[in-house]
Amino acid sequence: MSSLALINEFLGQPPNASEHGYQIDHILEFAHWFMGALFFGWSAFFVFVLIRFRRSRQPKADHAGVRSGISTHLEFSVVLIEAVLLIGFAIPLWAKRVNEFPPTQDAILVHVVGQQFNWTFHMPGPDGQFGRREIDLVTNSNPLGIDPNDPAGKDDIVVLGELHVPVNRPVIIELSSKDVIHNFCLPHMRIAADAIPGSLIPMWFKPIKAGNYEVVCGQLCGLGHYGMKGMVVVDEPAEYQTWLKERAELAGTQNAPSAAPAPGQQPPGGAPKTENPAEQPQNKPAAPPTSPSPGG
Amino acid sequence: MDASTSLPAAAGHHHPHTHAGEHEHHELGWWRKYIFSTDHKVIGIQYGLCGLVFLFFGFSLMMIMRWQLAYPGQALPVIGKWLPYFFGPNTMPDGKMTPEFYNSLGAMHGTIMIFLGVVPVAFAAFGNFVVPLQIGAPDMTFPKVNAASFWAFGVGGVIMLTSFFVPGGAAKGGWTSYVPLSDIADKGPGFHPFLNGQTLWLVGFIFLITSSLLGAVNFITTIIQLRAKGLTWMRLPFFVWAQFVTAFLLLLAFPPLEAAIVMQLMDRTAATSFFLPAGMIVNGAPLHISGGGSPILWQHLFWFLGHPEVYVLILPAFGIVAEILANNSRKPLWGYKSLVFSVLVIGFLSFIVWAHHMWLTGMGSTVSAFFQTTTLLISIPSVIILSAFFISLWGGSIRFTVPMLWATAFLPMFGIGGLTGIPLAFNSADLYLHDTYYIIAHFHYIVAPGTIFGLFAGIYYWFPKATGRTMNEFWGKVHFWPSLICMNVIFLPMFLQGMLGMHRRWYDGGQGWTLSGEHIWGLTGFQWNTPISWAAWIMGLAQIPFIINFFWSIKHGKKVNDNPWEATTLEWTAPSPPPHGNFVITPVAYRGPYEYSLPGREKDFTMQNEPVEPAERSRRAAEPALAH
Amino acid sequence: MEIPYTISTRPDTGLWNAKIGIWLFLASEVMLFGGLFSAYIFLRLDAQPGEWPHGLLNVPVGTMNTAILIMSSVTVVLAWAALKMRRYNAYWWYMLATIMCGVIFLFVKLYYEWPQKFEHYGVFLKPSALEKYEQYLGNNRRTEKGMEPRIEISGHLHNPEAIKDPSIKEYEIGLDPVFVDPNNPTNDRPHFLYVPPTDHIAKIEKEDVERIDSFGPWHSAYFASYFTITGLHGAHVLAGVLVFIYMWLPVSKKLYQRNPEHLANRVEVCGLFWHFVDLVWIFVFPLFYLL
Amino acid sequence: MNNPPDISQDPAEHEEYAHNVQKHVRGYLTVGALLLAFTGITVALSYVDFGTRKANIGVAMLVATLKAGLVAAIFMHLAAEKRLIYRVLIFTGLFVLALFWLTFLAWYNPVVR
Ligand code: HEA
Ligand code: HEA
Ligand code: CUA
Ligand SMILES: [Cu+2]
Repeated sequence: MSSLALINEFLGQPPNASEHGYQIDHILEFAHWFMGALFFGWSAFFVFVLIRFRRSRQPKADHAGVRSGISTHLEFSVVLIEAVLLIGFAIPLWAKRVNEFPPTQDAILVHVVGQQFNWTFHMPGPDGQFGRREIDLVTNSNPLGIDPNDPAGKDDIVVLGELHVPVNRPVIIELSSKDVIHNFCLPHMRIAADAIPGSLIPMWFKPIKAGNYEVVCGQLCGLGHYGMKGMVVVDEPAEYQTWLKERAELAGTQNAPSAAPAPGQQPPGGAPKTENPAEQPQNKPAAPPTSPSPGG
Repeated sequence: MDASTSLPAAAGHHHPHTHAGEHEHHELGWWRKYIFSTDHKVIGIQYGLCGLVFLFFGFSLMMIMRWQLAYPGQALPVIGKWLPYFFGPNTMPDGKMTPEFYNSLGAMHGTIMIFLGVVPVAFAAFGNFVVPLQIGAPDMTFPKVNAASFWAFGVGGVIMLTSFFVPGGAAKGGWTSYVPLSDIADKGPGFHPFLNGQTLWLVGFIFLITSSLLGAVNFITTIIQLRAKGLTWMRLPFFVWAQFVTAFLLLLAFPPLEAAIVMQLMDRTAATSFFLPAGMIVNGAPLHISGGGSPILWQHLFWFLGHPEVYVLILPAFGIVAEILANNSRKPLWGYKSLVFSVLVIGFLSFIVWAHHMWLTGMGSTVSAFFQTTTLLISIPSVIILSAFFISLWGGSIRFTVPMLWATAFLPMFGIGGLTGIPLAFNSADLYLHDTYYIIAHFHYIVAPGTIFGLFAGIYYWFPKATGRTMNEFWGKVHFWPSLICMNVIFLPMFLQGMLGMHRRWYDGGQGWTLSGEHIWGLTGFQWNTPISWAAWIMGLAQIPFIINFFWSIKHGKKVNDNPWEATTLEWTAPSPPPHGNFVITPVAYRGPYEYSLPGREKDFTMQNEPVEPAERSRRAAEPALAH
Repeated sequence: MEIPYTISTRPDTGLWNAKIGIWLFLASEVMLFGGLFSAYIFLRLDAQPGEWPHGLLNVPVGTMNTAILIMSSVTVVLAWAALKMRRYNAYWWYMLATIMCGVIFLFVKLYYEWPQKFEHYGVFLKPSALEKYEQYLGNNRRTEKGMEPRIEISGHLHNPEAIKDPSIKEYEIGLDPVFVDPNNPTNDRPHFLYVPPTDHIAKIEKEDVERIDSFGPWHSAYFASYFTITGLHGAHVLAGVLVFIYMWLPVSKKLYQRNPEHLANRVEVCGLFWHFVDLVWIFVFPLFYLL
Repeated sequence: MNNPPDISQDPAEHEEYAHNVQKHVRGYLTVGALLLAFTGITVALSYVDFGTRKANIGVAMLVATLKAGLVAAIFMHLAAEKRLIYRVLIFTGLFVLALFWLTFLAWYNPVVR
């Protein structure tokens, strides 16, 4: 399958490592073939015309020029190909990305929180329940502000910078941010989505090759943007279990060792505003009492 | 009333020689004639010169950035030591660029190139200078508004430049100024509510928007009201159509951004939270705000302008190229009607495609299906326009004058840029490409070797009309060939970098990333920065012949007659340079804009103001192909 | 050099220049306020329950200002009609009336409505403290009836120094009537007449407070849009008034004597602008004052 | 209601023309009165409970649109304007609606799991 992606490879696209990635590559590949055909077709015509109709060869122009309707056919075929790509591939593909999430019990569910300039990963631990997060509880050692009194949070795993997931299991990521907009981009997995403060954006993928994959921050987020690196390590299931156990032992203390320290890194702090956009105000993590704003 | 004559003509003493021209009694003073003029030609030239200087300035910023990208962390030789004196001590200590300064340069490069460079030159300068001449009008409908528009642009430009020199430096949030980043930018200790880069960016923008709105109103009214007798809509040169649609884009797309800018200004100065949700934690401390705002709202309003804006950048170039292609292939434009129809469709559709810049903001399948469809639809008229241009050349007698060289180069360059827009239109493919160098390459192919080449073509083409002299042809070619080669060496490799996964706005040029260490075509992704940067600097050198040629030819260029290109449209019936009021004889149009190589005629061009003779009429009736 | 069609109409379009110009300008204004209103819609849809205040503005004053703007719209067309009938004196008086209307509108806004806001405070309670102040909020009954909960208590702040001074542990609020009798159903809908805060003082512990803000733009998305939109609208009114003053001054008489039609055209153009400003207010008024 | 015709320089004709404008004046006054009445109605209706807040907003916007329509049609002479101006306004209207509608749609249709 991957060998079909000739132009993409030729242009340097790294090999795909996720289940759906082939489809992304294919649409990109088709688009490139299509563009290539148009480009070389027109270029050939263009070069021919420039040479054939240069003044020294053709001193007198023909007022009427081309009389056939050939360009209409050409334009029609462009429309047709674009329509096929759009209706046949692009729209269904996106629908699959955003409407058909795998069932939670089969998947690894991770909350990912961006901040200037690193990523924090929050996993629910063995009980499958995320602990409550409260903005007031954010400290250096509790970067997400997990409520220590919430039983669901006791076994939660919080890691900074590096996430491990097992190969061949879907991963569902729910993205948010503490400060500005970031973008969680995994080029090898052919997946990316914005991390926007105040909202929770889900995305999913299924890694099919073990390895270490860089997470790029794909949205300008300040001076350390260029170094806002994360790592997703795709493990064989056994290694993943070992990692999980290791992390689970640390859980409760929630001391997150930081992976590759990002340049200009800030002390960690804070939780995303709202876990669930539809939440009731009672649960709304609140800003602490403030001195009034100017004029107040 | 006419206050333009009733106001006292200012300051003769600035120009002692005005007395010499005693016989011309209502001669305006030098200031009124060249600086505070209301004459569309002077305003057009003012716009053009300012715009070119800004263009060069924006390019210079990028040349500094390209050093950092190719040699990250190394001191910039020679000028590096001096730049801190100019831009402030925290920009390039020891000649080494800081990340903040890199971000400032990037944001200001984008802003300056688009809003202070290309829009003023492509729309305002060419629109002002050429459109009234092409439609046979004595001036714009509202000359004073026209001058106001230029001065609003001037104020906006000065504010934007000033922002480099305030504490903290110029805006750092990208030309898109995404919130919350821009909303909270610079708000550290010592925050001055007005004198900071981002706020000045916003204030400057309000002036630029005002300028564009006034200009747009003026252009549209002029084209509607002041067309010469007989110059019906379907006899308008294609350039006029392109400007007409462009003016509508500016008129209707800018105001929502203005609204957004006012809101961001409120956020920054009046502590509102239009774009800030509750519960943000910045630098480890909670932000004291009311919350309740939405970061996505800014993006909607920004791109509601942002997308039409890109057509503002390209349509005037289409227009210029169309004129030059017809003139130099000595043939009518092929499919004039479908061209006109296509620009109108582009204009309409460009208002409903904006969210294709927001594919990854958590967009559901319905909305994204809608925007994918409209985005692909809008590529069709572009294909039609380009096809018509190509086909126009068939059967021509092509002369490769300097303007024609630029115009021919424009076609494939725009083609590459436009074609690489197609994968971006599919959000599943853009998923991979979003914010990579692929995007940078996509749009630079359109705006740099595309629009900028179009502008150069226009400058070489209409220079004789503005000055009565041509620019030197040899130096024009010396300008052209290196520029063409360098542009491609700069931007082609960026597609590779993008496909490798290298992202834009990377201060270190990708040095710190494993993925940019992959080899492609012999170099690693990161190493490709070096040839790109060298090409950019050589490209800078290649502009020197142009600058010299430009200024030298104003005084010393070869003198030519009023219609040196043997063109057909009305501007060539006016004297060069045209006097105040433009035409000696008020022109009347009797025919279409591109009557080149009419059969049975001695000359291979027939100007629009030449009446149709009875013999010709009967011949046209017999041969429907001529009827067009 | 003379620019054609400044006064007479171009035959094929049937219009003179400034008429097209002003309509194009108004089209851009439609987009400007369109942008602001779309932001309003977006923010309002996004608001959490209880976060979008209701009934805080002074309805009679708003109604009066609406009426004033409408009347000014009438006087300005009458001024134009008077010019068309070549009655300069009538024109002068109508113009004066228009200017006065605009000035009153601005005066009311700047010296009455806006300042009033800055003296009023809203205290947002922490979710956990809502129970504690149930006597002021009446949320039990509201939840039963399916209404949005209240999360804010508002009124006059009697100890403003408490904001700065950490040693003071509570805020003393002279309550707005709604909070004195929260369970009275007549208080569920905004009062028509402005009711000043009562002398019933509620003490609210700082512990329980999420934030306290006066009713300035920083108070909430609602007040942010209120101040921005009415501010921008006010700027338009001000611009209109200034232009009208110019056209009412003696210079206009000179122009009238030279070419009455030219003056009439100018008044028509500025009148169109003025009507548009009125038209915007027609939407602003119900959206912010009534709903 | 029609836009008064263009004025003529001929005094006799002008007499008749002035008379014409005079007729329009009565129309303007009526419309002014109507607008005031509608303002009252808007305020009154806002104290009537139409069930949901959405319904109340809908009703108020309906009345406001009516008022705006009157201002535009009569005071701004849109009832009898030239085709060109209609065209500009139709496109403007379409674009504002697109702005409203599409931003709303994007808000309404996010990715949810
Ligand atoms: C003038 C500028 C311009 C123009 C005309 C275009 C034209 C197009 N653009 Fe581009 N675009 C930008 C400037 C421009 N763009 C900019 C500045 C950005 C980035 C903004 C930022 O984030 O900072 C951007 C980003 C951008 C994105 C967002 C990417 C992302 O951020 O993830 C998308 C997505 O759909 C897109 C699509 C398109 C499409 C489909 C077209 C179509 O209209 C193109 C249609 C044209 C064709 C289809 C070519 C037809 C030609 C032929 C058929 C002839 C070929 C012949 C030869 C080659 C000889 N563009
Ligand atoms: C019209 C728009 C425009 C134009 C023309 C250009 C032109 C160029 N751009 Fe730029 N660019 C942008 C708009 C533009 N750019 C935008 C919007 C961004 C995104 C910013 C962001 O991230 O927010 C960007 C970003 C951008 C980047 C990415 C930076 C990053 O992501 O970190 C790079 C990198 O190389 C780059 C390079 C260049 C180069 C080498 C040119 C060259 O092609 C320049 C060539 C210029 C000339 C040839 C003009 C010379 C002028 C004269 C000769 C006139 C002189 C005459 C007189 C004085 C009389 N640009
Ligand atoms: Cu985070 Cu860029
Ligand atoms: Cu776009």
